Amino acid sequence: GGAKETPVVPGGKPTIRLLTDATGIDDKSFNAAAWRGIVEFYGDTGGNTSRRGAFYDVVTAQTQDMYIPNLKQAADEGYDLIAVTGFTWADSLNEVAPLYPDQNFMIVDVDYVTQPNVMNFVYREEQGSYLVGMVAALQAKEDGIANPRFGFIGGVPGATITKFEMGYIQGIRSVFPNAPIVDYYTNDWGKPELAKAQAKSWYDTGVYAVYSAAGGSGNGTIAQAKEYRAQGRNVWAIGVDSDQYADGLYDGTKSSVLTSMIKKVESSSLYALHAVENGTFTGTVVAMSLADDGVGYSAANPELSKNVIAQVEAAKADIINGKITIYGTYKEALANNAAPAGLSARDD
Amino acid sequence: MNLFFNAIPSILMIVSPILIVAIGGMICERSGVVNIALEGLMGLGACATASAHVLMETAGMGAPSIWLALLIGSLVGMLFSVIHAFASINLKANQTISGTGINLLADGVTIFAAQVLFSADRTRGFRMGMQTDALGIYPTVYIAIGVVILSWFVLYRLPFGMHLRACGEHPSAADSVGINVKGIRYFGVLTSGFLAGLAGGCIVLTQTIQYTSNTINGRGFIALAAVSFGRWRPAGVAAAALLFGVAQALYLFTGGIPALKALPSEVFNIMPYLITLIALVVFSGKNYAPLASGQPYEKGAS
Amino acid sequence: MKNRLSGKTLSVSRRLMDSQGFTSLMVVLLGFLVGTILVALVGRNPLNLYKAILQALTGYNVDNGRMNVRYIGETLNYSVPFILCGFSLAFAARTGLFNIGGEGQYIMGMTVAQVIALLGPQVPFLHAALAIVCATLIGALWGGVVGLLKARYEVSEVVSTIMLNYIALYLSRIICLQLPGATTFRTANFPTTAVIDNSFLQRLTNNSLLNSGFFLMIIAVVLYWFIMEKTSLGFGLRATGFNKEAARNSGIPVVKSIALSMAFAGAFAGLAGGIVALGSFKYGRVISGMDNYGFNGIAVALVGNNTAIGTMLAGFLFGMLKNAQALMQGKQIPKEITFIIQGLIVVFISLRSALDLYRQWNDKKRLQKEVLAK
Amino acid sequence: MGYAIEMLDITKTFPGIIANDNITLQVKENEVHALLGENGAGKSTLMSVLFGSYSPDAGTIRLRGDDVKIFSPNVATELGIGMVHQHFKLVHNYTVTENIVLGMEPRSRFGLLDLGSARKRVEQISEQYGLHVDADALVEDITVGQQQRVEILKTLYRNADIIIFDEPTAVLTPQEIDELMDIIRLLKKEGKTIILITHKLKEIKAVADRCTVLRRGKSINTVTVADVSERQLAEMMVGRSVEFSIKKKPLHAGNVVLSIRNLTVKDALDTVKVNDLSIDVHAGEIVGIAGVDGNGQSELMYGLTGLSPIASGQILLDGKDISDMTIRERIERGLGHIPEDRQKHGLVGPFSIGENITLKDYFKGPFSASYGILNHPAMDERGVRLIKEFDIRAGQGTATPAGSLSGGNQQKVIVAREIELSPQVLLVAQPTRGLDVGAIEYIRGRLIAERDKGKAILLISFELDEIMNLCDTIATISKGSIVGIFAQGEVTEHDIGLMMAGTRKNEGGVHTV
Ligand SMILES: Nc1ncnc2c1ncn2[C@@H]1O[C@H](COP(=O)(O)OP(=O)(O)OP(=O)(O)O)[C@@H](O)[C@H]1O
Ligand SMILES: Nc1ncnc2c1ncn2[C@@H]1O[C@H](COP(=O)(O)OP(=O)(O)OP(=O)(O)O)[C@@H](O)[C@H]1O
Ligand SMILES: [Mg+2]
Ligand SMILES: [Mg+2]
Repeated sequence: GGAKETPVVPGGKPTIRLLTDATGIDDKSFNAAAWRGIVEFYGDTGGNTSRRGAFYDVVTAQTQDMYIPNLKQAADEGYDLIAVTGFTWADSLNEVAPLYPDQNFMIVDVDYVTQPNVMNFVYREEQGSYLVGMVAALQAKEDGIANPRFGFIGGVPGATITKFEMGYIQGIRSVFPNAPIVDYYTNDWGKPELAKAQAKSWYDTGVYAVYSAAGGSGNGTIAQAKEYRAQGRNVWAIGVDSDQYADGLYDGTKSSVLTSMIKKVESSSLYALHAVENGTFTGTVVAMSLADDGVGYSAANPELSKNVIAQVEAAKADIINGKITIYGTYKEALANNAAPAGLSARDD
Repeated sequence: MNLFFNAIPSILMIVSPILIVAIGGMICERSGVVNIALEGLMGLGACATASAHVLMETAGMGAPSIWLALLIGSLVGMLFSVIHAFASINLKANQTISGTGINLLADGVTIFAAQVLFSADRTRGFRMGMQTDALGIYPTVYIAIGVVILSWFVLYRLPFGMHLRACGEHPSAADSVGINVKGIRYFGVLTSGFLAGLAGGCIVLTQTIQYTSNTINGRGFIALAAVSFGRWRPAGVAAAALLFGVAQALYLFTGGIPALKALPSEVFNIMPYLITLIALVVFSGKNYAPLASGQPYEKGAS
Repeated sequence: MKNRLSGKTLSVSRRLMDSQGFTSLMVVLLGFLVGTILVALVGRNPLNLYKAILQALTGYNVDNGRMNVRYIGETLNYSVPFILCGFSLAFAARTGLFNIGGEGQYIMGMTVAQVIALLGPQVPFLHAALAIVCATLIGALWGGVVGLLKARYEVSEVVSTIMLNYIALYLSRIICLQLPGATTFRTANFPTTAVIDNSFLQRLTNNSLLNSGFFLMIIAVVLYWFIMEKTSLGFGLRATGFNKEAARNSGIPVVKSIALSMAFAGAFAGLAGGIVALGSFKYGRVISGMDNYGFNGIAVALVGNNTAIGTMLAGFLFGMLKNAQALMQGKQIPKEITFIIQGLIVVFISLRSALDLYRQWNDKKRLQKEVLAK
Repeated sequence: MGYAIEMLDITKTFPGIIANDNITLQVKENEVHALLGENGAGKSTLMSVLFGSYSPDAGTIRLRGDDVKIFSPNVATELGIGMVHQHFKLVHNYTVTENIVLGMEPRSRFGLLDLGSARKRVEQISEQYGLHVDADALVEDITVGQQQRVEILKTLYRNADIIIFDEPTAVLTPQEIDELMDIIRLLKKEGKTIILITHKLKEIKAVADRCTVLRRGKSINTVTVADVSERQLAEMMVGRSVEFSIKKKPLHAGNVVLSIRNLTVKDALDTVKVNDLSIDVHAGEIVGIAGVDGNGQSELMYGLTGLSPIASGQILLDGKDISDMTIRERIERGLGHIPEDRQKHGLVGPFSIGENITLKDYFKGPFSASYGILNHPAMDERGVRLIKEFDIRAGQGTATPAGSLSGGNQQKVIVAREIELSPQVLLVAQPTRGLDVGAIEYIRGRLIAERDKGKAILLISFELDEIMNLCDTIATISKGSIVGIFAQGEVTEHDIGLMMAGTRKNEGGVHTV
């Protein structure tokens, strides 16, 4: 096994191939983040990827039936580490990893590829989402809004997205225990027009902030928030995965993205690469939480009040030290009265 | 009902680009050339518009940037439609072939261009797209209405329009009275390219913040359906596009109904397509397609 | 092609020009040429493009001199749905219909194959066979509806297939979400009786995904050729395609022909869906986007000129490019290049008609010379 | 008087064919000049050269003594040359007015279409030349004869003083032909120069002053019509002596094989086209249906063959009602059909002759073995045999695509197919439309041979000549009903013409509520 065909490791750094789904490394989500971590590891930057090809590269699979062949191909070509992102890869990886026992693999967002040569990374998105929910709620309070409403837009429903929604709701409810919350799933990662129409309709009916975890569809929410803020209306979008402050910019430093739930997938690639480099790579599950700085929120928006940030930082500490429990599934959240009934979230 | 009225601006936002490109497709077919490349041309226009807008906005150009970008997008759409025009008018090729080719090509070319311009698979996000007026309506809506009225005016009130329609029905009749069939068909195809580019630009500027490979997402094909469903007439096409838009936004004003909430949410995604299909069957009957549409024109006597 | 110069010996170049196969080949080469230039223009080494293609075709890796037949297997496996979806367009095209609905038919085939795989009787061989048959049948139904709407209500097949593609996508989600063990992106694993992997082919191709679907595809190619060219059914369908009115007047049941032809078309795409579902995956997928095999089938059939052999070769080309695409990216060639090459090839197919025009012009010139010389 | 048009040494080639070989045609000012020739003689090509649709390979054109280069129809139009094409160049869903002004529309001040003044102008011209048509009617709703008037009006609207008519009478009824002759005379009186292409000698005798005869791309002669007989003209045209009258054995009618009872057929718009029509056809008999185009003849055929559903009534074939049967079942029961529109209903263009000849029984007998597998050799065998038997001229034998055949040969393929099936009843519509003398002779002969074999034939033709000569029984149709049935010889062409003319006032069938 272990078709190490090109053990040329110039400069002693390990080599890595990132495999992505059809959206590629510019998805602004985990692929982009994983890529960022890789690039950073070699001292390159997004604009200058001079070591690409020599140390690291990426292959995008157009369809899901390319997953297994792409994994095998990468193993053939001999990289020190092969990285995949997202639960859609889990089955393929589970099948391929045992065929190449000497090959190191890592996967993000999954904790059940229990092979000795696969490092699993899972993120506690509900924690980061809790913080951004709280940011939104506190900012609303700060703005003197008596009974603010909040919205959540998801892409295709599923357990992962539900973690985002539940954390967000609990964050809001920690400030306004009875805040009305609405949600909507576009059922499609690429329909920004639906997200935009929904966000507009919500903003028009008094929703203060809309958090979207909907891939490309989320762009619609940001676009709508930009327009309304430019018109002087006090509504916000909340970004996801990476800091979307810049995406929300509409005038100078003014951004319609109040904050973003940041999921640092780059830390996974960095973590795994360092492990390979130091010879400590093992097949484990690595949980990335607030404590590990794996998730977080962005305070980039200058309109965010210091006061809000201070309170959120306090909550962050409480989450880390376990004083605050956050439920990641709708079932649990409902059972603990932490989320309202009638939402579209799904736990599977 | 109130919900419905609130949703009108969103519906119009969704409908406008579809309507603009559908009118383009209609004019093209009326001149005798079927253009299934609308989808790809929209993508090219959208990508060009987004890129131009980002670059000009960054360069400090103010509000005119949007309009200039829109024009650039339209021109790019038109430019690529020349391929289709040349293949189907000069080479008398099967019109579905070059159309399909452009659709495939657009997938590659747009992302490739984004790679070259922004080193990414998508264009950089722009700061501000189009903004609504006091009524909450986007300029694209007025553009769309303008395009519909203008197309009606040109087709039915100008001698040129009469020539154009004749080329789609009976090109050799048109030829025999000295009408330049090739020229008019070029006009038809290039107009559809221009309008497809414009529609693509309208989509990026009103519905999102950048161009991605997913931005058009089948709307060029929906426009093709609207042309046929609208019976190749401006008002009909407008009605068809509107119906589709309303069905798309159905969730917004019926989503609150508890009985409907029990349904799988995918039902709402299916609605626009199902309603259009049913409407097509219900309003079926005579075939209203221009007689010569889709057939290359061979000059000849007899 | 009308050849009014009978009796004269034709030059070799002229004979080549007359051959559809040759022009297709030239068009493909032209597409690659432009693609190569583009690669060079963005500062990458075009040689890598061809290294990737060579490896996808032969399994030979130029860089390290190793051979791995698995790549051939993957190329063949990717080709299967391309070819079958190509037939979906081609079959309809031969009856005068433009079937953009391959994608929807493919999705429905995939969906039903998954349903049967998870709920059907777990009898070896029969289980998988049933799933494949049902996938083919639902494809036939999904296409046949289009034919019926067209024949009975004059609903343009272009429009109805577009609608049915999207309906299929979301319907598939609704259905698959009800299947055992369904999460939002997958179902439970298939029982082993349902999958169609083939240990012989796997051994032969060093464990590629190539599966029994390959044989089904070969059968489909033969069937397509046989039905079209050799049976009275195909005769009636082709007659309908060329001249619906004359076919009707001759007693050929045109409504039935159109519905039947769309059903056959759908069956091919449905089969593709079934093969991909049971051959390339061990669990059911709850899809949230399209695989685009159906759409690409349009291009495949156009390049293959709707013939059995042509479509098969074009499908191999697309399968090869798909496999090469992954190899290329490892060599820093942008993946968009393959889309651009595919698009260019299809655009250049129009050059076939340019050749016809040239031929006519050439004949005319020659004849004029002959006439004026007299 | 000088020449209005001189075409000198015109040569025009098409791939493989010299359509015009050094032809010279000189047309005097204000004469009616006929251009006579068999199909493919090069008449249309020559006129297309004159009208600027084709450019000649060699030769010059002079207009009233001056050399002109006519490189497009626009130039021809500007020079005052107009052409009424063999196949009308009319946009079906445009009104009469729109069609007439198309390309030269009157415009209002802002460049808008001014259909109001267009209409006035059209009405004024039609008044002046007595060419009455409803200016607001859609072209698809008017009769063929009226459509031809629209074509003539188009040339007049463009101020043509030289008007070319390409086979104008091929599609007209006898009355319409007479009217056209009157129109031509009137045009001549108004000072126009007319070039008239035709195969029909009678027409030349009726209106033409001089006549140029073309044969196989060459001009044979130009004669003054008054000086030659029809027979002489015909011989010049075909290059041999011709037989005019048809020889036919006396009628031996058998049982009624086809009985049409109270048949009503509606068109797609639910208009009654065939109205309660009844007629019988006996074995060994040819029944002809004479009538003005548009009185339900086509729909009668569609109803009988099954191309259209029938609204009510019965069609009895050998006593069995076939009106609910599919087209194929009717064919199986012995119903043959030579359709009016041979391109549309008769042939599959890209299919070979062999395939076209088995189009109705390919799924049976020797052509398809069990399990529906085609037997190409059997098809080819039949093709070869019938090509020989019916003297079909085809470059690549049985493999020749039917679409590449000439009109006459296409018709022979259809006739061969139908006769080969040996149906009890043969429905025949316009069997010789647009064919040349030789082909006409041949096809009429075959029909009579079938009759003599005891087949029942129902013939529809707009050419009274054909009806009078071929048919044992003649029926006249009007507004979808039979208005009179006579035995051959009982009536004169004139009587039938009148009967048909009597129905001319409101054409287009009866509208239901
Ligand atoms: N566009 C063309 N391309 C090739 N050959 C042509 C074309 N048009 C005419 N021909 C050839 O030229 C010959 C002369 O044709 P033309 O149409 O002038 O004959 P015609 O005398 O008008 O016959 P008809 O009585 O059938 O109208 C025909 O036999 C035909 O073979
Ligand atoms: N546009 C064209 N292109 C190529 N060939 C043509 C064209 N038009 C006519 N022809 C050829 O001209 C030949 C004669 O055609 P046409 O219809 O004029 O027959 P015809 O000479 O009138 O014969 P017939 O007397 O049997 O009616 C055919 O073989 C046909 O292939
Ligand atoms: Mg002819
Ligand atoms: Mg002619």
